[in-house]
Amino acid sequence: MEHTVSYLGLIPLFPLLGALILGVMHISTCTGKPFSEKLYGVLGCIGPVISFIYALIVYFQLKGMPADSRFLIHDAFTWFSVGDLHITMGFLADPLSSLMLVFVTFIGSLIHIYSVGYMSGDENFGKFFSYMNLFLGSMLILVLGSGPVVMFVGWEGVGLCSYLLISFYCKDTDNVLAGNKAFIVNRIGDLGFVLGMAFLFWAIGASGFDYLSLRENSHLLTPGIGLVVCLLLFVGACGKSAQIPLYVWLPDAMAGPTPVSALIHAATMVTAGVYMVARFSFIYAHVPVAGAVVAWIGILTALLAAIFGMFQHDIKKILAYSTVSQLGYMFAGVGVAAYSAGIFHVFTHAFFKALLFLGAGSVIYALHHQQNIWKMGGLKEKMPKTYWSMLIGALALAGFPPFSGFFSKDEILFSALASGHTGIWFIGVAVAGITAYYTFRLIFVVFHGQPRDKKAFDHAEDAPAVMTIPLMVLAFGALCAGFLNLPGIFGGNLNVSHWLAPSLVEHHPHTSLTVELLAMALTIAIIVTGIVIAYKKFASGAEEPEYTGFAKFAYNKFYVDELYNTVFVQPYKAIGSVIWKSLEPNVTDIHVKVSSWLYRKAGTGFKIFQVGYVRVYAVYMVIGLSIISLLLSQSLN
Amino acid sequence: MFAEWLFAAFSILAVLGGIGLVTFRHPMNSAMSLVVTMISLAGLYALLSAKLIFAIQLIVYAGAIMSLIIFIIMFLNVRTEDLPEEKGRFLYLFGGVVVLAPVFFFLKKIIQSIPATKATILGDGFGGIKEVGLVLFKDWLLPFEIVSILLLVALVGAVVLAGKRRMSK
Amino acid sequence: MIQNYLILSVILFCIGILGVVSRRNVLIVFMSIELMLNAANLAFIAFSRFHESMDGHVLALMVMAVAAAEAALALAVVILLHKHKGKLDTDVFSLLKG
Amino acid sequence: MLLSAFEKVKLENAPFVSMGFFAAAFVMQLTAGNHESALYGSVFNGMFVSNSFTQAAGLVIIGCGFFTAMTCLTYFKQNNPCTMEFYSVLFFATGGMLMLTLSRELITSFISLEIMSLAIYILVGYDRKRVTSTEALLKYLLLGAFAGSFFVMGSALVYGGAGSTKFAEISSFISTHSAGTPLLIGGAFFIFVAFLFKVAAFPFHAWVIDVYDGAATPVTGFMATALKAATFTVFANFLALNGAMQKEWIDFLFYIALFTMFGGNLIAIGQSNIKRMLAASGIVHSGYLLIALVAISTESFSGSVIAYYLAAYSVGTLGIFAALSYLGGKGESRMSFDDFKGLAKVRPYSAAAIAVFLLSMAGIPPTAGFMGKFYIITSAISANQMALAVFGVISSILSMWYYLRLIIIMYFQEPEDTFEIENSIFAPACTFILVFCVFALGLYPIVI
Repeated sequence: MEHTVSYLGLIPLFPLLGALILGVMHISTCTGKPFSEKLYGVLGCIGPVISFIYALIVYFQLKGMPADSRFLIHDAFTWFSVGDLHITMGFLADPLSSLMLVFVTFIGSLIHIYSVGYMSGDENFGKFFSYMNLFLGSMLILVLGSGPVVMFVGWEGVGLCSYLLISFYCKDTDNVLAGNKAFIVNRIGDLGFVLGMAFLFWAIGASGFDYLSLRENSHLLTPGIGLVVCLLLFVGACGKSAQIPLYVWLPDAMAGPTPVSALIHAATMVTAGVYMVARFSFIYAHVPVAGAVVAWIGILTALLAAIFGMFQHDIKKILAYSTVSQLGYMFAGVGVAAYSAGIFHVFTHAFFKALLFLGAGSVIYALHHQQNIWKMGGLKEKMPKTYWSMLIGALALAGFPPFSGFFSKDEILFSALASGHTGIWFIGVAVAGITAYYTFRLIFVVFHGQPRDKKAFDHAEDAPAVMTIPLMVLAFGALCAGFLNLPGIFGGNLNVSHWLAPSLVEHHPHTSLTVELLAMALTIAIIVTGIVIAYKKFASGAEEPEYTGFAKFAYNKFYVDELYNTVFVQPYKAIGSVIWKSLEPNVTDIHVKVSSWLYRKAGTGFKIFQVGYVRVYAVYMVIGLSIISLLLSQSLN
Repeated sequence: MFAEWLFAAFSILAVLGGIGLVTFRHPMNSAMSLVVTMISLAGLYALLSAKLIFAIQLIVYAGAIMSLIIFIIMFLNVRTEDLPEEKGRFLYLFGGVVVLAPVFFFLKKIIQSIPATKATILGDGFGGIKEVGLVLFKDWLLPFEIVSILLLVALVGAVVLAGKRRMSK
Repeated sequence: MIQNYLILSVILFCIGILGVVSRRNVLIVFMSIELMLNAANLAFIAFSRFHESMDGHVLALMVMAVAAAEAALALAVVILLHKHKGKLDTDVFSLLKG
Repeated sequence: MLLSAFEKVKLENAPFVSMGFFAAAFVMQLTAGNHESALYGSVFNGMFVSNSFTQAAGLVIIGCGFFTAMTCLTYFKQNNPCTMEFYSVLFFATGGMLMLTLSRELITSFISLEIMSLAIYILVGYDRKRVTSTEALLKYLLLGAFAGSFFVMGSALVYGGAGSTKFAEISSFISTHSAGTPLLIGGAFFIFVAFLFKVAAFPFHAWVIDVYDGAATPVTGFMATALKAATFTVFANFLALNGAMQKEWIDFLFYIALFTMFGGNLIAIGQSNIKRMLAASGIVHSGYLLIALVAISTESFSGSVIAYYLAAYSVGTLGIFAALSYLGGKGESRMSFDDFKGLAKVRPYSAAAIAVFLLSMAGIPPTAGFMGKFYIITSAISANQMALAVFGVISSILSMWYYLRLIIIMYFQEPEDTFEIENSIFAPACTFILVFCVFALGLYPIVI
């Protein structure tokens, strides 16, 4: 086929190879003297960078092709075949995946470079890079996979890596528990994904189970089945992208090293759910009900997480809730069938969230692993580079024009309004205000006012260049990424949306210019209000407040974790322990034990026949011979 | 008629030789019985107009291989004390006969399924050296060639296992 | 007529098997195997006569060659065994079992 | 074609040269083209036929030879020194096996079989100083010759029945008459006995455990893999020469396969020596291959399932024997389960490699062994042999017992030994190449 390019398979291969090499290197030296960090660092970064270069090549190749046939395929090999079903380990690059590809590899590479600085001195330096490479490789498989099955491989890989990385500091039990939580919650989502996939296959998968053939056959899907498939897939997306009710793992996932949080939140993992929904836009487009469900859950998650975010005092937790909240926006976007807007928000969010996390990482690094914002303050003078880049990130996150977040967020809100989801639009605008508030609360408390911890403050300084340069690159991205998709009213022509159009099934509703401008103005006004309130409250050095009433309730995340604990976890544990203590040894195990005992006895009994005399072996042969002869001569008649 | 008498004589000799082989205690006696069997087999080959095989059976088998075996027996200087006691060998033999009976009857049944035909008179050339040689080199060249490899392997093997070995290192 | 030869062949073959399963002396076991091969040869020749083709002769020839090769190796093994234990009893060699 | 490469070896004798020859032969075999063709058809009268199946089997056999030579390099550093003849005999064995896969005529097969067997007898008894080695040789030689005489008798009967020993002519005889003529039944049965003996199927299996135990470890690896590959190839070729032939024997093979699997499992459970356990598990694997034989479809026989399983099995078995060769220590002192206690703590790589091989043999995805079993089970199902498929699965569950036992011992017990070994990279290198092969074959199953 003319669209076949073999290097497509190489893109995920490089990070995976890197992971393998680093892993082997790490294991081989885990008892002795490790290799130098420079070596690890170079090896760790080289894979993502090469992948990035290839991603660019893919992008430009696609760009050179006519708009309606922009896709590249590479079937590496037939993975397995059962009957007529042939699952190939195939890769597909179309506008959607190529966009994801470019920014995943780009931001991934930056985070890798940053990590060289951040992780220096850690005893498990090699292991860290091995995991990171594996993570990125899995994400690339997820993005590039030519069908749901291959996507699932990456999906699981990403889940596994997040578990490994979240519990990276595995000496501390809390971290391991956080990893466990992420893994288990993700499993619930995966179950939904697998079920959805199975339904999809059962319905229309018979003549090919990759996106292109599924897309062709999507009209065969009955609305009922379509709804089931959509909702099940969305459960999977909820798990991975931390939506209600499965968002609980993401804030805990802050237990991992900060670059990991950046990688999870910005470029990889959490965006997988959005990507997946966009990938299956050809199904979602047929089932508006499912879309509405997605949109509502998304926007409610955005609201909830934003409220939680207002009251946290761990710098990373604030950012974590902002991620959950922004993911909610993305789902609201894809839910109202504005897939390109959702993906565009993924794109811009990747820049400013990576920026904010890496900035936060710099702060934490400078303050020797202090994460409580009420122990910081006045860092602006000490860490100017970090301050300015984080400020840009914060403005982008708050959606202040003309930073990138503004365009993408506005696009989503406007799509919601235009498609008649006024409620979603309304909540969205409110959330935008809250977002602005808590973002600037963070900025003001950390960087302005008086230093609250004098000792730590004195030692603080900007991180080494290997960490600040990625920050600056990302800041530039956060500043400018929005202009790639300039809406019509600013003289742009929605480049990204047009680019993505062939991969997606969506329709752009039209409304009057006035409505659009009014809506935008309202949003901006709310955002500014949020910032101003934050400035009033925190700019000149507020003290750590005592939370009471609603605030305390929100600070404790509405006690959702505790609720889950009592409703699901404890009963489950109780049942488990009952089974373990009484049922198992007496009812089920007894069979196993008896049969294993019998089995062993039989084996020992059989040993007697191996007497060791040649003659006897010959006798066995002859006995066998004569028995078969007897049977054969019976059958001769 | 004469041929049938000959067949009877040879076959009785052959079977007796075989029984002797499995019953004698000393390998030397067994080997001699085997020689008897082989010579009578050669006679049977002649009766079946296999002239070349008759000669080869006498020369190679009864002659060369058996003398090799007997040579080894002599070479090892097997004394009666060294031999296994095998007091119960007749019992074993009897048991073996019982076990083997089905195999024997199976084979017998197979053989009796062959249509009984009167032997036709064959042309002069059947089984002669020239004729067999022609068949051998025209149709059966490949087995003939690879038998040479087989003999080489046996040669190497005998040297490796029983010959003097120069130890490297 | 041909059956008689074949029955004889079968009898010799079974005697050979008997020798293998009931005797402990290595040499006698080998000779029993030779006897089995001879019995097969007789069957070849008889069938050759039956089909009136000389292929069987050639096959018998091959079998003889193989038998010779086997004998050579077997005798080497006999010498080896004799060197080890000074005995030709197969039952002596039963270290490997269980 | 391939022969020429093997005869030369008498002149050059170093193991490296032999590895070179194996590699060259491998490349030749790979490039030989996989169309059905009679080699030197006019001179050899179509007694040698090569096709994609024999090509694949040949690749497996040559690969086995290569890795065995590689393993031997290390093995002989810490065991009795070998002489040059060892490698030449290894070549003879390989050559015999290749001819065996190619042969399409009973006596040619027999002679090839004997070349292979004689060469392997020599390899088994190579270490003349050790009594166990000699004992293994004795047992193998006696019983092998015994089985060989069955083969001769069988071909005589087939010759009597069909008037020829060439596969093509037997096939045309069967299509005009029937495969159920008593002479053919008897002849084929005796020939099967010999084959079943070589692959150690129940009840002709008893030799295999003692012989594997007594032979030098790399030789055991070679025997367990290449010999089985060659024998199964010719077995399948013979069975598939005509559809009626295979139908006639399906029931027979069904029971043999069944007994082989379960008998092998029962024996393996009781073993405390790793080599013996592997020998017994080899019996079980023969059982799986017999399932594949039952399930071959003669209309379009390509043998791909068998060839794939052989490759998968060979890779795993060779690997584990290569690992045992260098872990065994001087004079193969470490061979029982208990000797490997806590290997993972002292030599994590080797333990991991062994674990991979064991898992592959047990049939855990994503290893080659899993795919092999998977193909066999599906082929059994598509041949309407549901019962066999089910028994195959049950047997593979039973086999977990002894495979996992070794893994548990390696990983969850405290080491008592320091596992001092000779410093030689060849066998370890070989092990890791094979680990790679296990995954490569498992993830990228080449269906020939």
